[in-house]
Amino acid sequence: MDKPALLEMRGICKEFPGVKALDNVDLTVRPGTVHALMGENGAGKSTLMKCLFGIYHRDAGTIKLDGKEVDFKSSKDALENGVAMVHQELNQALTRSVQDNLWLGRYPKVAGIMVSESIMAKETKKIFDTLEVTVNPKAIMSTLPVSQRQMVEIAKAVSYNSKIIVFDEPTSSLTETEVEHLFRIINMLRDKGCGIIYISHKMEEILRISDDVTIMRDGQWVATRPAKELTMDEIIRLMVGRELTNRFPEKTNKPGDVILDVQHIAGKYTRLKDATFQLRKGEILGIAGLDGSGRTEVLENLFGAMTREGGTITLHGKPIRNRNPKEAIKNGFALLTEERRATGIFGIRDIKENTVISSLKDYLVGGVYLNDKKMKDNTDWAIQAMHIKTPSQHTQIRSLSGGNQQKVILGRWLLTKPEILLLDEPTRGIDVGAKYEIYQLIIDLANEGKGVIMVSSEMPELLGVCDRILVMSGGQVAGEVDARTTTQEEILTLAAKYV
Amino acid sequence: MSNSTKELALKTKSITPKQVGNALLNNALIIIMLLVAAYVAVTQPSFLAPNSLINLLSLTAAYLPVALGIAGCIVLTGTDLSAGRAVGITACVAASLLQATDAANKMWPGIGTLPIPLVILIVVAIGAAIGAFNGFFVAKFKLHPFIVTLATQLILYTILLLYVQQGNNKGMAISGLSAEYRNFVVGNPPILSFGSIQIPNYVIYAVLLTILMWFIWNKTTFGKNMFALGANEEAARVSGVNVFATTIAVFALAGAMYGWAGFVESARIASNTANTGVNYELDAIAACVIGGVSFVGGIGKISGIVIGVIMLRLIFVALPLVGMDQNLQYAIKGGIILFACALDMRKYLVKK
Amino acid sequence: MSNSTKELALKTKSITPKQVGNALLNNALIIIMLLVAAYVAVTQPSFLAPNSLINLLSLTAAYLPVALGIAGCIVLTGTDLSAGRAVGITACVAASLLQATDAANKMWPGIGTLPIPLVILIVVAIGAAIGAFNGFFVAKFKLHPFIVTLATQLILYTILLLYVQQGNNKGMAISGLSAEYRNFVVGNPPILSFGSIQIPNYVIYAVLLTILMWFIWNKTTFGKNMFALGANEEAARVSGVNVFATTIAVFALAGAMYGWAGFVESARIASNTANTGVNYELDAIAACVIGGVSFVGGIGKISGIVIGVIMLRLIFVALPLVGMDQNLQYAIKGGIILFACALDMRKYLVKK
Amino acid sequence: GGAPASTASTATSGGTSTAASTEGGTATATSDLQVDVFYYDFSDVYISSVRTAMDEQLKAMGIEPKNWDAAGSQPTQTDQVKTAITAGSDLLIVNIVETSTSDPAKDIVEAARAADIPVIFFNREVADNEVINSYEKCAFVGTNAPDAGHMQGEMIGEYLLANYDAVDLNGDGTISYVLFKGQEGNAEAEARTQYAVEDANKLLTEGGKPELAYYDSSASTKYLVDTAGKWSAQAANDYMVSLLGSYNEGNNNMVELIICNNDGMAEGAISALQNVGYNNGEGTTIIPVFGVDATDSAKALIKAGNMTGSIKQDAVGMATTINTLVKNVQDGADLMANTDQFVVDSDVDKIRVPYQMYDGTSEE
Ligand SMILES: Nc1ncnc2c1ncn2[C@@H]1O[C@H](COP(=O)(O)OP(=O)(O)OP(=O)(O)O)[C@@H](O)[C@H]1O
Ligand SMILES: Nc1ncnc2c1ncn2[C@@H]1O[C@H](COP(=O)(O)OP(=O)(O)OP(=O)(O)O)[C@@H](O)[C@H]1O
Ligand SMILES: [Mg+2]
Ligand SMILES: [Mg+2]
Repeated sequence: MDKPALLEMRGICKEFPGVKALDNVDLTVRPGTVHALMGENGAGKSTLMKCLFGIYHRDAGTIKLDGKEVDFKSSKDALENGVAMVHQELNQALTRSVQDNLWLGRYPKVAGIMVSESIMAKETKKIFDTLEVTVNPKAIMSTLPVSQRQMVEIAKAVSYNSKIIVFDEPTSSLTETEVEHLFRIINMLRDKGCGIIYISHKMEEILRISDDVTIMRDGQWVATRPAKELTMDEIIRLMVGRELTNRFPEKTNKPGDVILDVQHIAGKYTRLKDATFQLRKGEILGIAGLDGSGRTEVLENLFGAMTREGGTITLHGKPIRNRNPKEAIKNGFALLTEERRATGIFGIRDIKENTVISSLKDYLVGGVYLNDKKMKDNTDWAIQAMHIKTPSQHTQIRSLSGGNQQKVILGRWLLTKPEILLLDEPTRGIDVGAKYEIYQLIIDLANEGKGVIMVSSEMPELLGVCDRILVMSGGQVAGEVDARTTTQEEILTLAAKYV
Repeated sequence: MSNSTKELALKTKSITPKQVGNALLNNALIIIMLLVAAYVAVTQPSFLAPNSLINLLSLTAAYLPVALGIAGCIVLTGTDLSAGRAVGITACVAASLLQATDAANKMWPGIGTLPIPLVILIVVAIGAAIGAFNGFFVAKFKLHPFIVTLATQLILYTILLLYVQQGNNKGMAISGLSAEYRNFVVGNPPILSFGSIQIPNYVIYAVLLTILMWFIWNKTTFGKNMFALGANEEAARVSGVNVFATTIAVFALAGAMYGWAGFVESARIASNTANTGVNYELDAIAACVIGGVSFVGGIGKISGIVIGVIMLRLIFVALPLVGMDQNLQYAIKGGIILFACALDMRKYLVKK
Repeated sequence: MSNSTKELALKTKSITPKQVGNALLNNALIIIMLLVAAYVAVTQPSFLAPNSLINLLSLTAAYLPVALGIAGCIVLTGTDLSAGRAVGITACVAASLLQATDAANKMWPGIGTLPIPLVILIVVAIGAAIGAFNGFFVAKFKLHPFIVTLATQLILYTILLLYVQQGNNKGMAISGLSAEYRNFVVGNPPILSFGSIQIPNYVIYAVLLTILMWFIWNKTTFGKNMFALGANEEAARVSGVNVFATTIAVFALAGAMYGWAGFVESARIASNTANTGVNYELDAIAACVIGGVSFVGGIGKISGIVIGVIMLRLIFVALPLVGMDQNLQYAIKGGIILFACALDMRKYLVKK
Repeated sequence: GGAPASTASTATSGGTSTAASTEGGTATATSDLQVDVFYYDFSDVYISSVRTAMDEQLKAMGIEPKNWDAAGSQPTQTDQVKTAITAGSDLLIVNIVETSTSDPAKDIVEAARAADIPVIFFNREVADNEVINSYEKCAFVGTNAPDAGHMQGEMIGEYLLANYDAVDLNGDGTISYVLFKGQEGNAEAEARTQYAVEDANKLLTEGGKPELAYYDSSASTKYLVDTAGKWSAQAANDYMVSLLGSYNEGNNNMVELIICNNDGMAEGAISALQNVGYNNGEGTTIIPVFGVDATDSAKALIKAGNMTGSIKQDAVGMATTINTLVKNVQDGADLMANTDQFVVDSDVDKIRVPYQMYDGTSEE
């Protein structure tokens, strides 16, 4: 830590009603380094960055940029003073073009008021060329796949030529190749002398890319160390405040007979061309593949959330149709969706309502009237079983951290007593401690005789939890491997089969 | 003993001025309402006379059904501009089917006077059909309810204009209602009366309706689904809520309420023209938002709606009593809407 | 040669019936408009006479400014119910400041007749202030524009009722406008005329206004920010767009347009009462959504708005020409709104 | 004479205004009589002038009236009346919203009777005499609605007979006309619409001329109505503008006569005419436009020669007449005492304030 600090945050405090999100947190970023910010869900990482970026106003503390004290009142302030940020949640004007999004808030002008489309086009091309991004600048944002949108977002943050760039979980929707691409960009920025703050729950990434690591727990600063001096286990220990010997629980489930047989299902409006597979009782079937390979679509097709073009689904030897989620739920399916905020939570409703919504029929008395007591008890059960951190059942779910929200939704599905669980990125944005709990839960469920299909972009997770792994490529099943014997290389080769 | 004192001290201590302020603000509307009522009662003691209170109650009861219906649409982040015209149509239909046999200009001389329960069924069904039509377009084409109901309002107005020209009516008001009908709605004497204080029957019906709606909102699967849908449609869909059916049902239920409102208004006012019901939706929406049914969706309480309706009626009743210029009533209504909503939003605004 | 034929064949081949269908559907409204126009022209050849077309043009020009203004509010996923009353107030103010010095009941005898540019400035400023008020509440408290402008509408109505009672007016219609004023707005003779065909001045102004709005929407930072804001407020905020200022500016710009509309309407109709402008917003909103300005936010084109306004005026003008019952105009309007929106939504509906 | 309008209107009301104020003795002494006046719509121009006169006169009698605005809605008005009764009103003066049925009025009368409060209806007529007769403390003050139509018809007929060739622009021997109706189902609008044309036709036929011809011979109804029921200038203007697109001198089918149910619509129509060069005073072609109400702005147009005639509803006279009854209540006299100087129906307590024709030659 020889060079003077580029960014110095000291004693930052931030309180939300009922939550002390930040309690006297320090963070020092040196120029030309990548500083990883680690912590469990709800540790306060995003909040700290939002305080820096002017989205939240901190209650106390000082921020120094280049030795000068700053206090950004808005994002505009921050951007103009050399701080840029890739946000945890994608925030884009989807009805506008890529280039309109890229230059939003700082359109190049001629004659004081007119926006110059030509300068915009030229500059966009320049930026995309340097960053090797291959996206059509005139394309409407909503027509791009999520990963490309994320790359646009990254390009945008970089294009501000800021001294400090914050990446809040940038890789959660990127494929392996795009992650590599991102790392090249980050290395380039580092070489230019930028300070980079990098937030991620993916341990491998942290150790690969970061120079320093700051770890937070429960809104408090825990440690700042050079990355070289840290091991994965050490980070985890600091994050969760206790020893975690294994990242994956012991696999105890025993696959039994085939319960679900899926033959040649294809999507009507989506890219899923053909998926055929079987699922056994008590089995955990993983689905791997690159982004856009149609993994999500397999699950959503199966669940009736998308329209099927053809194919058959047989459950216990009986053909079923699952034309819509309601029917699927009746048939014993449950789907944990990929985008928590958009399709998972009911933000302004409380934990209780979020928990019981899919199992309402269980509380019906006489076919008309809902039993409140039973709903409360079941919610309590979910809170305890999932270790959900919440003041009460009556807290709005949106005030929980992402990981805790995820647990509520998992609880929602468990209450429907499903036979087949479809999990789409069940641990996206979830900290290691909680991840372990979720893995354990998945294995326990398999032990109870349920069939689990799990889509994940994290290869180690698939290898550590699943029995078999289905590999998707270009909307089709490219192959099927045994999780115990396969390697990452084999999966990657299959994933590239129909690209 | 010393223990409990300590606890008490602790409790007392823990109530900070900020908390008191918050509590005051959160209940500001009720407080204002009580203050207004108190002021009026002092300047005009007759305001507290039983008859005057019954009058306030009756007015509230009359305007409550539309508000209860429209609230569901607001919970779905929607609105319903067609409510007024739906009340108009159902009022005219109810009136035309329940004219006394000897009414001048009897619209449909052929039918005599239909049985009241049948007419209730008919108008509630008409209302529900109008609502279902709205709901269908909202659910099927994902159109904003504002625009769907704006269109429906126009269509209903044409139907209304044409309907009042049917039969023997020729665009006149449909009147000469049968005595049983007015008796059923208003009561002469009413079912409930205490000495000289008579409570119109429609007040009783409104209370029953409120209980029914409370039950539907809070104790049924449909109610829970409605709130989930209002909070996050996509999430509701994958959670197994039949979004299409629920949307239609919410609008249809609202429509059924308008149908009932039309049935009551028709007998209560006895003036049924193409103008009947016009702008009822605006008062109803105002009452809902004053009562905390929020346009952000997924939020609202039946008790809030009742308070909202009382509040509006109170303004309406009390202002002229204390000699306020009637021209000002619109501005005061507008001011209270703004104030109530701004206050309400404090709760939902994400603190920065 | 054979080469180009091949290419042609290829091209022809590549146009599938589905594509043709889609193209037809996407332009369905323009097609319907042309069909209606053609039908009217055949049944009533006079419809195509220059005078008749100028008339359609004039009516379009009269109703365009409000639509252009309100469209910005819709782009922000909002709406503006106060537009009509804002037109009413500005019309009355403009009229009262531009009465001929010898007008009977001259409202403000003291002021003579103010210079026209000053009055334009005043009414546009009043309109902008009303809009800014709306925008402030929307931006500051995150209230839904529907509810804010519902409240503003009520407040403005009170102001309007009080204003027409000021001075010597006593609630009468404000008329007796100075000749220069009417001349400026309508033209006698107008700036543009071809032989006996006279194009009212306000048509020219409307064209200029349309160009101005096109420029603002498409070529300025403000316009782009407005669309980004409508598409995703959070995205705009974190990209450094001043959401607060932009929201206020969009509503204020809308208000300025209402101010201009009031200025024109006042001279065009020449009789200004507390009822002037009422419900103008509904037609304007209808025109916008018919023209593809979508309630999902962030979507809309100036050309669409112009088409929407023409479409509505065409219904109004053409129906009586072909002997259709005027009562039907509402239903037809409603039907077109539903049809246009449902058609439009096809583009935004994500099929799964 | 060129006397100012305000004095003139007092004069035309036959000195009744002095009756009210002088008989009160100390006119400014406050009275604890609680008078509630219910107007059908504050935004109505004619009603505004009645309100102004009522307020002035009642204040002079020492009465602070409570004014209520029904904003064009009968339910609102019914609620207001019941509220005022529970608040201890001593006298109800009601400008009823609904005129095509007397049921709401009946409802109000019954409520008033139950509370033993006198009720005076005014301006908008309660058609059913039985309703007025059913309660001794009930009266109506207003015009005789058909009179406006009859007078308008007479005025039109006479004007046309005198100026036939000038009006018949295309010289085809018939006058083509358009009629703007204010509201469907409104008793006054119905009467005016019917009699204006019928009576004019009668005079024309007597004078040896053909009857009026509606401009669009194929139209099923011989009028254009403000479908929003607002009697608005804007509706008339839009109709007129769009009608002029197809019916004009160029096509030799110009509308040659315009009959309006009120002056607001007349002004809107005139504005549309003026915008295409008609009715701009001397030297321009004048299309005769007839209205009802004789509002100040219409009078100004008539004076300037841009409008041809209107039927005056005397707002001050109306107020004065009503207040004669108010005075009776104040003095504890019979409601209909001291009404000898008025035109009262023989079979019902309805006082008729006469309409007057108003044209360029009228005394001012
Ligand atoms: N707007 C808000 N209102 C109330 N509480 C909030 C708000 N934003 C965050 N919190 C709370 O602050 C704490 C920190 O949240 P934050 O989002 O910073 O966590 P994080 O470390 O980024 O977690 P994750 O890894 O899940 O993204 C959590 O307890 C969260 O519930
Ligand atoms: N309705 C649609 N219209 C057009 N393209 C679509 C549609 N839905 C999905 N796609 C595209 O199809 C591809 C497959 O999407 P899908 O979400 O199934 O990918 P995935 O393999 O599940 O990736 P992820 O890891 O992000 O979940 C993506 O490129 C996506 O953009
Ligand atoms: Mg975070
Ligand atoms: Mg002729």
